[in-house]
Amino acid sequence: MSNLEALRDQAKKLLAKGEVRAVIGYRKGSRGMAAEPVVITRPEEAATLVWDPTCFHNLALYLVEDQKRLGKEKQKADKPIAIVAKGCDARAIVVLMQENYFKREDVYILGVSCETTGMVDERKLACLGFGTLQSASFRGDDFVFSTVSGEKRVAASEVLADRCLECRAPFPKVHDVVFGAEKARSLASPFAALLQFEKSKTSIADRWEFWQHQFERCIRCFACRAVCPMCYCEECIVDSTRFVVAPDTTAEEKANRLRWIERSATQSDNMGYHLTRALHLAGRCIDCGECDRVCPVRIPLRLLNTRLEREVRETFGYDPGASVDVASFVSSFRDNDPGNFIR
Amino acid sequence: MERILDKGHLLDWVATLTAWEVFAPGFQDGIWGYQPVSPSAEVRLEHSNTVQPPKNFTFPQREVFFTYDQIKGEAPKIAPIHPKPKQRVVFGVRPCDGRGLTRMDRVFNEQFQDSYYQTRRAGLAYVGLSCNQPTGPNCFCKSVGGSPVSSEGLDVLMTDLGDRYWVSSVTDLGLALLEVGGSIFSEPAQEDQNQVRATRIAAVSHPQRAVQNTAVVPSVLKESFSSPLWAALAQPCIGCGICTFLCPTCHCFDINDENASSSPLRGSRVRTWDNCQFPDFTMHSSGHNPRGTLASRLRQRVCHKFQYFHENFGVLQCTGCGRCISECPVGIDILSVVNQVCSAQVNGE
Amino acid sequence: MGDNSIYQPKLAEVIYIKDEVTGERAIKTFHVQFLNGDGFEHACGQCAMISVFGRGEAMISIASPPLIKEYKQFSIMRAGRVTSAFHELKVGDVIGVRGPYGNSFPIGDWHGKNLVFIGGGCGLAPIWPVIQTAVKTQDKFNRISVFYGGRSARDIMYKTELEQLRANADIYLSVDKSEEGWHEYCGFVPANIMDKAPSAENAVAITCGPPIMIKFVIQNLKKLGFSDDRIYTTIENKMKCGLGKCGRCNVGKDYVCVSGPVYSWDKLKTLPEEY
Amino acid sequence: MPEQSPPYEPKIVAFLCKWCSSAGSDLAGVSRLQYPANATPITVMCSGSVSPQYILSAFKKGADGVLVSGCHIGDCHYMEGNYLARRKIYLVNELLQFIGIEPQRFRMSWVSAAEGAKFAKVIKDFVEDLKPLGPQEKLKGQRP
Repeated sequence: MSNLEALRDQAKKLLAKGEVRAVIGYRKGSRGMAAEPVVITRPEEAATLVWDPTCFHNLALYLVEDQKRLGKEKQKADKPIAIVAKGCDARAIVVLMQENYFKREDVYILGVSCETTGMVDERKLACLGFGTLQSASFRGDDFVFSTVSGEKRVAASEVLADRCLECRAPFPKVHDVVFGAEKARSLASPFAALLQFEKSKTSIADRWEFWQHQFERCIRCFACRAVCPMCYCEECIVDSTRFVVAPDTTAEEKANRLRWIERSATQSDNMGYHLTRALHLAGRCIDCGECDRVCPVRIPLRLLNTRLEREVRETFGYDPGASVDVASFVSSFRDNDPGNFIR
Repeated sequence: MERILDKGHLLDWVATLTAWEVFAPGFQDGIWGYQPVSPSAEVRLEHSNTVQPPKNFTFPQREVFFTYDQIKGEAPKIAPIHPKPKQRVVFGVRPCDGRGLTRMDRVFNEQFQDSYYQTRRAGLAYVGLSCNQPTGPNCFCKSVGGSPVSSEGLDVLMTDLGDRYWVSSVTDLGLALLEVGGSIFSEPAQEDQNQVRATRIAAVSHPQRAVQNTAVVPSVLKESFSSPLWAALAQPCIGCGICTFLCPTCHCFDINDENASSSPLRGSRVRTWDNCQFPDFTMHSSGHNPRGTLASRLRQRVCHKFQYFHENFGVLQCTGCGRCISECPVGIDILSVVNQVCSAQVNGE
Repeated sequence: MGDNSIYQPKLAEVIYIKDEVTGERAIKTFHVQFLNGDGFEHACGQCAMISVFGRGEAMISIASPPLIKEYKQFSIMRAGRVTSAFHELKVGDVIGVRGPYGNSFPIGDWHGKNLVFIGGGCGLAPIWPVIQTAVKTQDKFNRISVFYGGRSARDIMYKTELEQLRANADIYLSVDKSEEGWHEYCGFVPANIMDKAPSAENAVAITCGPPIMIKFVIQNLKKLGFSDDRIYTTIENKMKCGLGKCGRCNVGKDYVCVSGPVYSWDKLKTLPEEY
Repeated sequence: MPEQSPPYEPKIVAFLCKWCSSAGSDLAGVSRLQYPANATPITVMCSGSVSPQYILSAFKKGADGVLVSGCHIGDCHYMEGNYLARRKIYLVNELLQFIGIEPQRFRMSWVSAAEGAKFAKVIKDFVEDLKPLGPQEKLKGQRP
């Protein structure tokens, strides 16, 4: 079991000794049981940190924000920033380092192991009808929820998020210090949700009908992009109507910027956005599943990403987020990459 | 007019509304949303609340204003496009969303009347359903001037009495809907009267989360423009559009020309939803941005709801539906933001 | 019904184009004439939403005085997608115009007073109709002075018109840095004001230009004794509707497209600084 | 016989690398090879420079089929551009099929500057495969 007190102590020590600028972690939110991301800078704030089954957020996102802010203010950090990282968050940090977004010494990784469980899926949990929930905690292979009518103990596998059920590496391999053990687990097979989808939609027509309906529903809130640590582009292709303007952007550039995708949430434009995003994430997506979790209209975005992840792993033998030392997927190749589809 | 409707007769009533397109909450794709009701469909009003408010009925995500068609060297031909008037009834609208409609009316139906909104609004009837219990943990309608039994913005208000609904008309349009139903309804008995009274009292007495000292919030926020708390509270914000796109009263939009062909020039001028949380929302073409930080954009959203709208229209814009709280990916909680900023200001922190 | 839509522009033909400034910060002046007997009257300081079909709309202040009924004048700096499209137009092209939007300068209140105009860069255009109106009805006003500066001599717009104005008004031009052939003031506009020190006695100051210039101009005007209610300026924020609905131009509760763009400093200073 | 509307001719957008495939198409032209005129060529510097969004954009603007063609493996003017293209385009192909786009609508080929005849055949085959499918409506933008 990851020891919360040990995590808090470590965070406190790092801040008190001035070894890090800040600690990115989780604290209890104000809206019921869910935790929320927090950045603390004072040692006494370490006591507010939490680690429970509602720490869904991929905090690597805030490392990106931090780098962007430093860049904008033309500053260089003199100390690393510490971050609480689950297995998936740590993989995201590895991809960012692979892409030279920051260096290993810029970040101090407070790893936390999900051990045999992971994060709760609030929608699955809602089906159990516990009503308003005050808090959630780990207990071995189970979760315990405190409700108005007392504690409820549930086998984690019943309410785990799909991404956690299918997780290969619930342990942050790259870390400075880690809380909790690397434990063997017997959970659903990798790509279980994808395989089930493929079994149910075998024909081109079935699949088109499904995805057409999904893309029609998108309201273009861009939460999937906003929550993704890999979507760090200063200017996304969907912003081509209103892009980032720097002092040296000329009127010429502004006038002639291509408009790839309109702002209207039409099926065609939505599809252009989601497909491009999926391809931009190929070999980079570490399946934290955050885009899927936050989508307010529940578009199963994870299916798109895991479909490409499976190709990346099985066809190209590439393991996203596994190592800083290998080149990123799209900037490398193998002589024996498949070419039989080419005429 | 007050009537009693057996739950088993709800669809019979719907069937009599032949002059209207009927919508009701349905569970599809893992969420509750408003769906067209087909004669064979089952209408389920036991939903908590829909993920998206019924805003789309009056203010769709995309509205085409006109098309243009221009052969090079000639004057463009402009063809105005306007929605066809439609008679629509939406069942199961919660009181917070009914009040949301009245807030949209203030924006689109008063100074500079928006004919697109008006046309869609004119043929629209809301058959509301009062909330016997808060629909979610983040409801706070009572502290922003609403109530779980409010009929504001609704044409008919229904209250669930177990095996039947208490149905009362609110507007003339609502009365017409009841009259169409005719004998499907029955006269309320004294017992029904007693029960609806008791149900509504119980509904209103359920505890909710709350905005503190609502009456002074607009004036306190006005003093809090430079509060350092805005930056602290906006820290986890990821700048997505969930809070505003799911809001029953957010109405910001963008207008763009969408070209289908460049030669001859053909396309349409289109209004789409826009969002004060996107960084480029207020960015000038020079790059200057009056609201360039997450903090300033959070402040804009909160102050628009709780201060600016109140200063302009005398009512709060927020109706307490709680969607922005429940669906925020990182737990930004408008209630907590308002309460923290205001209490810090009042206590001189 | 769509014809009555508040978003429907009227068609207007470009009848005159002049290059005011060339280069990076190019400014062109356009005269446009409504087609089909359409049109609208406007007051000094009001704006119009003008569009090149296929490229989009931009809010531009109407630079011609209300006295001129035959056409509307717009002076546009090339800055982005839409303004660049305007710079590509030729005489005879047809654009869309809707408006007029916003409030206007309270010229009627200024009768009998000295008027001090202070402009910088393309900020001369919004106050130009006031200057024109004041000069054409000069008997109603006392002394008229115009301070105007550009980054360099080639950034000075309305050159010819300013020269013609010298007969009726005091014109004080400036460029930011000294350059060959420039015989007037060298330095920023706020400094030029302190240099010439126009009297605040019975005077109203009207200023428009880059935000940083406005800030220092107002500081200096106050030093010269101008009271807050005698200083007028215009602000611009990004706009899409012009009707107080689209939600982006607000400064506090004020939608600049409806309550602005003209503000007296005593009003503006009460609003949050979001412009 | 009743008058018939002209037979359906699919529109193809072909992204051709400047060094090989574009030269190959020129060769097909100057060699007076007969092949269908359905392809709109867009010359790019390298097949590796074809971003997936170009492909999606072509479909969105109404292309019935999209072809990406570059130098043979080992012949890239920039040494490894086509290696990078190969894995990238492979994924585009997989993703398009995954969401339900007919596999016949998207194609990649290697055509060298000397292979005018091969270029003609690639286009001819593509047109033949596209014809039975009819116009591509799935990814096309519908306006207004």
